[in-house]
Amino acid sequence: MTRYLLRRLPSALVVLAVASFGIFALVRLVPGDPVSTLAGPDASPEARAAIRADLGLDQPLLGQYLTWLGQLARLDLGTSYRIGGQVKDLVADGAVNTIVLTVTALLLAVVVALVSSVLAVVLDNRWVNAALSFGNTLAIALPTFVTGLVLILLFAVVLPVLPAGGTPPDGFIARPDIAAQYLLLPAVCLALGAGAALTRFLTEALRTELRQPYVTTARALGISRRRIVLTQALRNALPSTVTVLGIQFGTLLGGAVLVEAIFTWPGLGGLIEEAISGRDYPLVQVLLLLSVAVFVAVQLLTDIVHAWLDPRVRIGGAS
Amino acid sequence: MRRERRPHLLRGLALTLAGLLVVAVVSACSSAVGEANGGGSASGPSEGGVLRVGAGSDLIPASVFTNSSDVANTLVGTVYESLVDYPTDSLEPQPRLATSWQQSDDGLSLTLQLRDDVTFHSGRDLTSEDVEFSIRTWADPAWTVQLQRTAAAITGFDTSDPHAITLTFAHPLSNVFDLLDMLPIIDSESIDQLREGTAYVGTGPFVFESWTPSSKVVLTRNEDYWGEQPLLDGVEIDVVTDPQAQASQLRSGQLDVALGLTDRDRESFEKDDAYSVTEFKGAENAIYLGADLANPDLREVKLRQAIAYALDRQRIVDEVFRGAGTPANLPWPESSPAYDARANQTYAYDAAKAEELVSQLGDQPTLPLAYPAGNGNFEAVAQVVQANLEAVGIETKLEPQEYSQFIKQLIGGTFGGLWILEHSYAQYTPSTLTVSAYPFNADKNASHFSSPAYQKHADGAWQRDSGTDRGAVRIYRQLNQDLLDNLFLIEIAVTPPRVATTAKVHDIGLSKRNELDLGRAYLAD
Amino acid sequence: MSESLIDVAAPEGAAPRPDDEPDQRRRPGARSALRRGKGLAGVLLIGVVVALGLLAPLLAPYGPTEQIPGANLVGPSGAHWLGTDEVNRDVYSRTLYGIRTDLVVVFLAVPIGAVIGILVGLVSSWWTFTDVIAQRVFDLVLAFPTLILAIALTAFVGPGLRTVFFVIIAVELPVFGRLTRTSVRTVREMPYVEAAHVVGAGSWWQLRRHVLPNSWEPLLVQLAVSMSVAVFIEGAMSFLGLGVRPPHPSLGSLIRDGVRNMYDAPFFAVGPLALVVALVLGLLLVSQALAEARRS
Amino acid sequence: MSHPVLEVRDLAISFAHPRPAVRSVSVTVDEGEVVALVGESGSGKSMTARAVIGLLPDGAVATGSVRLRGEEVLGLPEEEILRYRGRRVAMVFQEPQTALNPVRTVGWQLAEALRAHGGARGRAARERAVELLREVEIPDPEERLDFYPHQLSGGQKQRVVLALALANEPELLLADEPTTALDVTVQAEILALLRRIRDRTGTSIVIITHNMGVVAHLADRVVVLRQGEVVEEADTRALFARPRHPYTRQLLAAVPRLPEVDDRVLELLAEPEPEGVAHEMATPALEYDDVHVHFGSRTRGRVLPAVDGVTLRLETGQVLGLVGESGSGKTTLGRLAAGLVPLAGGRVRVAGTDITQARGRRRAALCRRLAFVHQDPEASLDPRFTVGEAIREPLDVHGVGTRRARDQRVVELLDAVRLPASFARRRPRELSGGQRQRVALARALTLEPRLLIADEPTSALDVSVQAEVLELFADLQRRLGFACIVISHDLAVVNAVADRVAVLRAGRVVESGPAARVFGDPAHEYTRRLLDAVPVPDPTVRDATGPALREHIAS
Repeated sequence: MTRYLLRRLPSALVVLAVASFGIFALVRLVPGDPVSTLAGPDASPEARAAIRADLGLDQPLLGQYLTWLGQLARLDLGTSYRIGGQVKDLVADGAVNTIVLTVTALLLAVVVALVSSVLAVVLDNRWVNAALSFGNTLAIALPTFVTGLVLILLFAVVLPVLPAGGTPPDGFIARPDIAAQYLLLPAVCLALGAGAALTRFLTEALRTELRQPYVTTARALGISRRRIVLTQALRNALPSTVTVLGIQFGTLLGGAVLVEAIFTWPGLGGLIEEAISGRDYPLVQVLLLLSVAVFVAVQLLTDIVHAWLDPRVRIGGAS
Repeated sequence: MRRERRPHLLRGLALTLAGLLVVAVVSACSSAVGEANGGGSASGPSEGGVLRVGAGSDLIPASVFTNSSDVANTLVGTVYESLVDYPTDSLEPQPRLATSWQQSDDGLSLTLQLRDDVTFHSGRDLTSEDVEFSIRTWADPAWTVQLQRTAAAITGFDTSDPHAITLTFAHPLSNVFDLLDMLPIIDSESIDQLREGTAYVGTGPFVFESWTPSSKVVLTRNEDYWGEQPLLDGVEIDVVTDPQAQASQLRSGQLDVALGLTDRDRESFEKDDAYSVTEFKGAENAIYLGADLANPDLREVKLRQAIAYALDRQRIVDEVFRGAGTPANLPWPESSPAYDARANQTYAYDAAKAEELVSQLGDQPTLPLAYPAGNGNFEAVAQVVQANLEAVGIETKLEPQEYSQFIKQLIGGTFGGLWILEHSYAQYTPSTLTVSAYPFNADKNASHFSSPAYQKHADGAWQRDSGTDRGAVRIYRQLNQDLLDNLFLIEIAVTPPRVATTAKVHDIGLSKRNELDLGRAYLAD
Repeated sequence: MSESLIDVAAPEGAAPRPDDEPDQRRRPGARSALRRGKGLAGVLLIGVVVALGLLAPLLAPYGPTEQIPGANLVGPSGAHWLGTDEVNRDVYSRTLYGIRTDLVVVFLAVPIGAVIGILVGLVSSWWTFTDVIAQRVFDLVLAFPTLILAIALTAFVGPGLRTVFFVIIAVELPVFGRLTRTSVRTVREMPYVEAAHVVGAGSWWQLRRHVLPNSWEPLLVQLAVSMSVAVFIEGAMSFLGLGVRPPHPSLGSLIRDGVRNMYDAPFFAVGPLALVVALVLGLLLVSQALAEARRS
Repeated sequence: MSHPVLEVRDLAISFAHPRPAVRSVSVTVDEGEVVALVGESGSGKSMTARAVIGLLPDGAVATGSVRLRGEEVLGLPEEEILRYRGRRVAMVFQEPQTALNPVRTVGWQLAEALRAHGGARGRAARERAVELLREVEIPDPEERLDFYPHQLSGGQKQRVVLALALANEPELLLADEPTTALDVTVQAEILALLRRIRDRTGTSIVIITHNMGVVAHLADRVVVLRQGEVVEEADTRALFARPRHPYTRQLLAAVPRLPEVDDRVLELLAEPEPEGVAHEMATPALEYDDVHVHFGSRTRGRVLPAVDGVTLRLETGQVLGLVGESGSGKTTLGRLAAGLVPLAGGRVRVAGTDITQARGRRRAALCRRLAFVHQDPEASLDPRFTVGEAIREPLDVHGVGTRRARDQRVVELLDAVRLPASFARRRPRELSGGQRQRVALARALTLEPRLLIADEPTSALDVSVQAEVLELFADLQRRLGFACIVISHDLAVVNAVADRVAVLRAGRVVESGPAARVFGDPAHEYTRRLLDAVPVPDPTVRDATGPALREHIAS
């Protein structure tokens, strides 16, 4: 197990290292610079010079890169040009919102997937399956920006029962009931696609499992189909599902950018857009690197969980 | 030896469902929307309630004083105060932190008496040093404030009397009161936090509580405000970058005031009694079509004239700005001493004339037409302009550009064709515009336009004691002529700011600085 | 918004053959899969959308950028079936022409990305050296959520159809690279490829005669999926204002316009929304039909 | 009067689409009786069993009657069936590798089986489980409870499967090819175990098999099925002694046998000095020279030798049989000769040229003289190729002759393997296993190889088909005179075709020499044990082999 982990780590680190350089270069190559956005149209040349020096942009590029790496090594993410304040605070604030949103969506998706796929397989009824697969395909086919707007139109405008966007005024913990209502629409909107995809996968996986010989053995022992599905097939389908879940999480993070825009959810999505359009180098760099890091981490995690769930990997042994 | 863990899948699943159910039930009993709507709900001027203001753009600490974002404007307008206040319809300074003032005959110095009952939110008394500090801060290029050059032209400070200050100028400053109107008096002790965006200490009716970047700013009532106590308990400025979202949040009652709406949404709110839309004079914006004379074709003034004639300004005002604005050939709003109704008609819409001018020039190559991407109005205007020009035989290619890139091009003067943008500051002393607004800058501008005459008139208008007397107006006439003859900036329309609120919001104001004035605002049904 | 959302390649599972007997059932090929049920529905949906796009010049009463004097934001009427937009253009006509933009994206950008991806995948599946590099690069690209990639790329080349192209190619290339690599690797392990190797067939022969023919099906499925994703990407990018430049219409930009007028002119978005959903749905159904044909 | 445990009357099973169906089967099983259902694939023997336990595949329609102790169980609703399934009738399947849930411990699965019929739970269940494992003779059962299937050997897995089946003390045990997937020695043990279980618990057993040896070894009574019908039913000894139905005779005749003692002596006398022959021969067709092969990569740490210092030589025109149990490295050796596995040490020479060194044209030339027959005929043919294309491919690869000439050759080859020319247009999946293997053989012969490597060429086939293929193979080999390596776990098969035999164990050659001598008079103890373990298709030998088995279990 640990050896397995050790084997995967280096490549992850390599990716991150490459990424850091790629990102730094990319950010610097992008036309337009922070000074012009900071100074605005009416600023005088001396003002610009002052800012440039102030941001250390007059240093040679390699130097800038190395300083950045140095900072990273010291876990100092630097200060934002535009928004001001510590990058780490900004990212933390955004991250909290984004994570709350994505994780909720992920949970929703998982619950939906579990319920509907188990239902589909246990009942194994033509109509149920047809209905589910239709709902699925539709859910996948509806672009996020469409569903988002429809949801707002329905639940915030036509019959105003839920907030049209924004985060709960007094945080997520203070008033969970309020928070839940703020979360509902964006989370659902975000979860829809992922949930459908997961359902599709899990249903297929369960069906495949039910075709395995061990299921025949179990049935020959007089164990009911329902119980086989719940205690055996599901458990066997879990590892592969976890992998898919990992992929889905990445997708959700991506989708979050859009959902946050639609529901004015102050998360990393808006932050990164703002940072890029403002050429807020320190912020952009950290955010991009973060997204790579998250991706790598999730991959690593899913691999580990996958391995842990499968005794054949967890415990080596004969045959 | 590890025990085999029992399958909890079903149970876990059930639990999750139960959890969701609970949430649903709880939600039923207390609705977020309900709470959002519950502000102060007595009728008539009443204490209390938090006003939630929707702002389209977040503040940038480094440029909090550049009047460049809704949040910054609202923050500065409510937390800080200036020495004098312009009324929205004239350039006659009114006392604020300064009670009275005396200008020397040579126009090279100005003495102001300060209120002696003003304390900063930190509790410290306001003194003349703070005024000096504020002016010096503005004179520092790093803050990139528009009137930096004006502030820098103030060379001497006499702060011997804590409640009076005498300023001496390098040369007469016709727009010094513009500066004093715009300049917020800031607290020297908290300047570093200010730079960080962690503290904004002023003397105004509201106290800065917190700023959550790209989310919101929270303000509370200043309990020991020197003037009349504000009625609101506090103000929450929500950053809602997407105009669409602002509209829906105003509708769903999450916002009381929306600053960043599209004109079309504003129009539909206007029709709805549950909301009111107020148009404020005095802080007008002007949208214009810039021409880069570095482009050989555009160097030909006939072409620029053709363009000026070809623009169907009325249509743009009616269809894009939904009637909120007036077609213009010159930047000035009516309240400006430089306003000249006749001159403003010089290039009235005349497609035939435009066509003829173009035909004189022979066929034209396609001109690039840049505008800041992601802004509905600019995009619409650009498309109308494109159609107008096409109608008279001038082909254009639309180039939406990211803001930062756009600004870089503006500053570098690298458009190489036409561009669309807005400018402000025409509501102030006209010299402020020509001195401080980059596109009009006589020394260097995005149009690569330079003319000794224009230079002379611009400086002349600035370096004199009064910005409003007859002499000044005479210079403005010449400036107008320069602008109309050279057409390096082809004005399209002057648009007054309009603010949409729910019907329960009363008595909000908007200063010439384009800053919300909430001193007397209150919530009532 | 990205691949995996749709393409969770459903696990393979051939039904166990009870006895060793010649299997008379003919394998349902890709073609027949598109002649019935889901597949047919998908093909029809796509067909309709494509037809509308191609016939735009005939069906549209106005030009896509033609501004009709006085017709500002008029509601649906005989003259303007879907009304007109803020700059007096016939939304119905714009919608029809808008399809074309998406068709170009779907049927040009995706295939380009696919072809490059497949080539890279083949190369990397055959030579370890290139494999290592390719995998790292893919990792890197896939590490960025599609839209973030889109935003970054737009900052580079500015908004426009070109950018949409770049993004789609950038996103699809690794997807196909990966897929090709894995499916080629599985097929290569097959005894019949081994057999060819034994009788002295070189890599190229094995690739051409056995590996490619036997691994194109998953790629075909993915192609359909990717195409639907491409519609997403175009839509999302135009929605964020990173997409095609005005005044030219695309379904995504039309939806954005519609959203701008959500309250006072909801009819704007109806057409483009329906078309986007139809196109994506069609492509999805096709991909599912193909996938199922493959599994059976 | 007491009913028989199982009574099947006129059972008929049909499917929506044509698939082997049961036409009319009647079987009766009495208390404590072991009945064998014998037949080839498609005879419907498995289907009959599945009908008894109510596990027919979807779309199967069964008519007739199946009575347990007189109660009709055919066509009962699922929940009814659940009550007797596993409780009164249990079933053991062919593949122990996949018959157990890979992610659940042995203990859990046993507990689940008990739970299904309201049996013991918690601690009690655990004790019962231990008891069951002990019953199926698994060493230190307490520990094994927490093992996952993959931690057990094939034999142990099958024992666990048995334990599951016995969990609720069924009256009837259906065993569907319970030993086919196992090595001979393990098979012998399992068979012995089954017998003892019967003796101990008196459970009636229906064993489904194609292996006459197994039948002879275990069954009291035999029911021979063919295409869904009972062709003959008789007491085991009687059936083997006097088979009445021609099909039965054919079946028995088809079974390859090991040399009897007497002809062994003759062989030995006839046998010329083998080594001498070897030396005067020119370069041998194939030469293994102290060959080593490793599996697993160094990076992963675990490196286990698959072949460990093997030296063998195969003279031209000779047939060398490689025998051994799974993991003995016999397959690896074969693949090595075909250049399909990396060599870790030593030399492999095909007709004198080192296979690992050969590149480009030399390799091409080498490939032309060398052919490989894979054990799974289906997998070894590209599903997209027609039979004709498949057979022609080698010619295409080496660009031999004109298009027409090649097609001509294809016809010849099809004819050579006794398939009609019309087959050229068919696809592999449209052929039966036997036909596929013939095609594979034809393909292998396309380039008139001097060396043929056949890896388990008949393991996937029915006895009768196997017999035909073997006979065909031997005939071709005689006619074309190519050297050949035959790899098989089935000693009898090897004995049928090989001149010389090498017995492998754990990657080492334990014994090699002329087939007759090795099988007739094994020098090595392991060889002898292998031979003893083979169930001899003759009920009279059963008791003789008994003791031999016990001794193995001890060791």
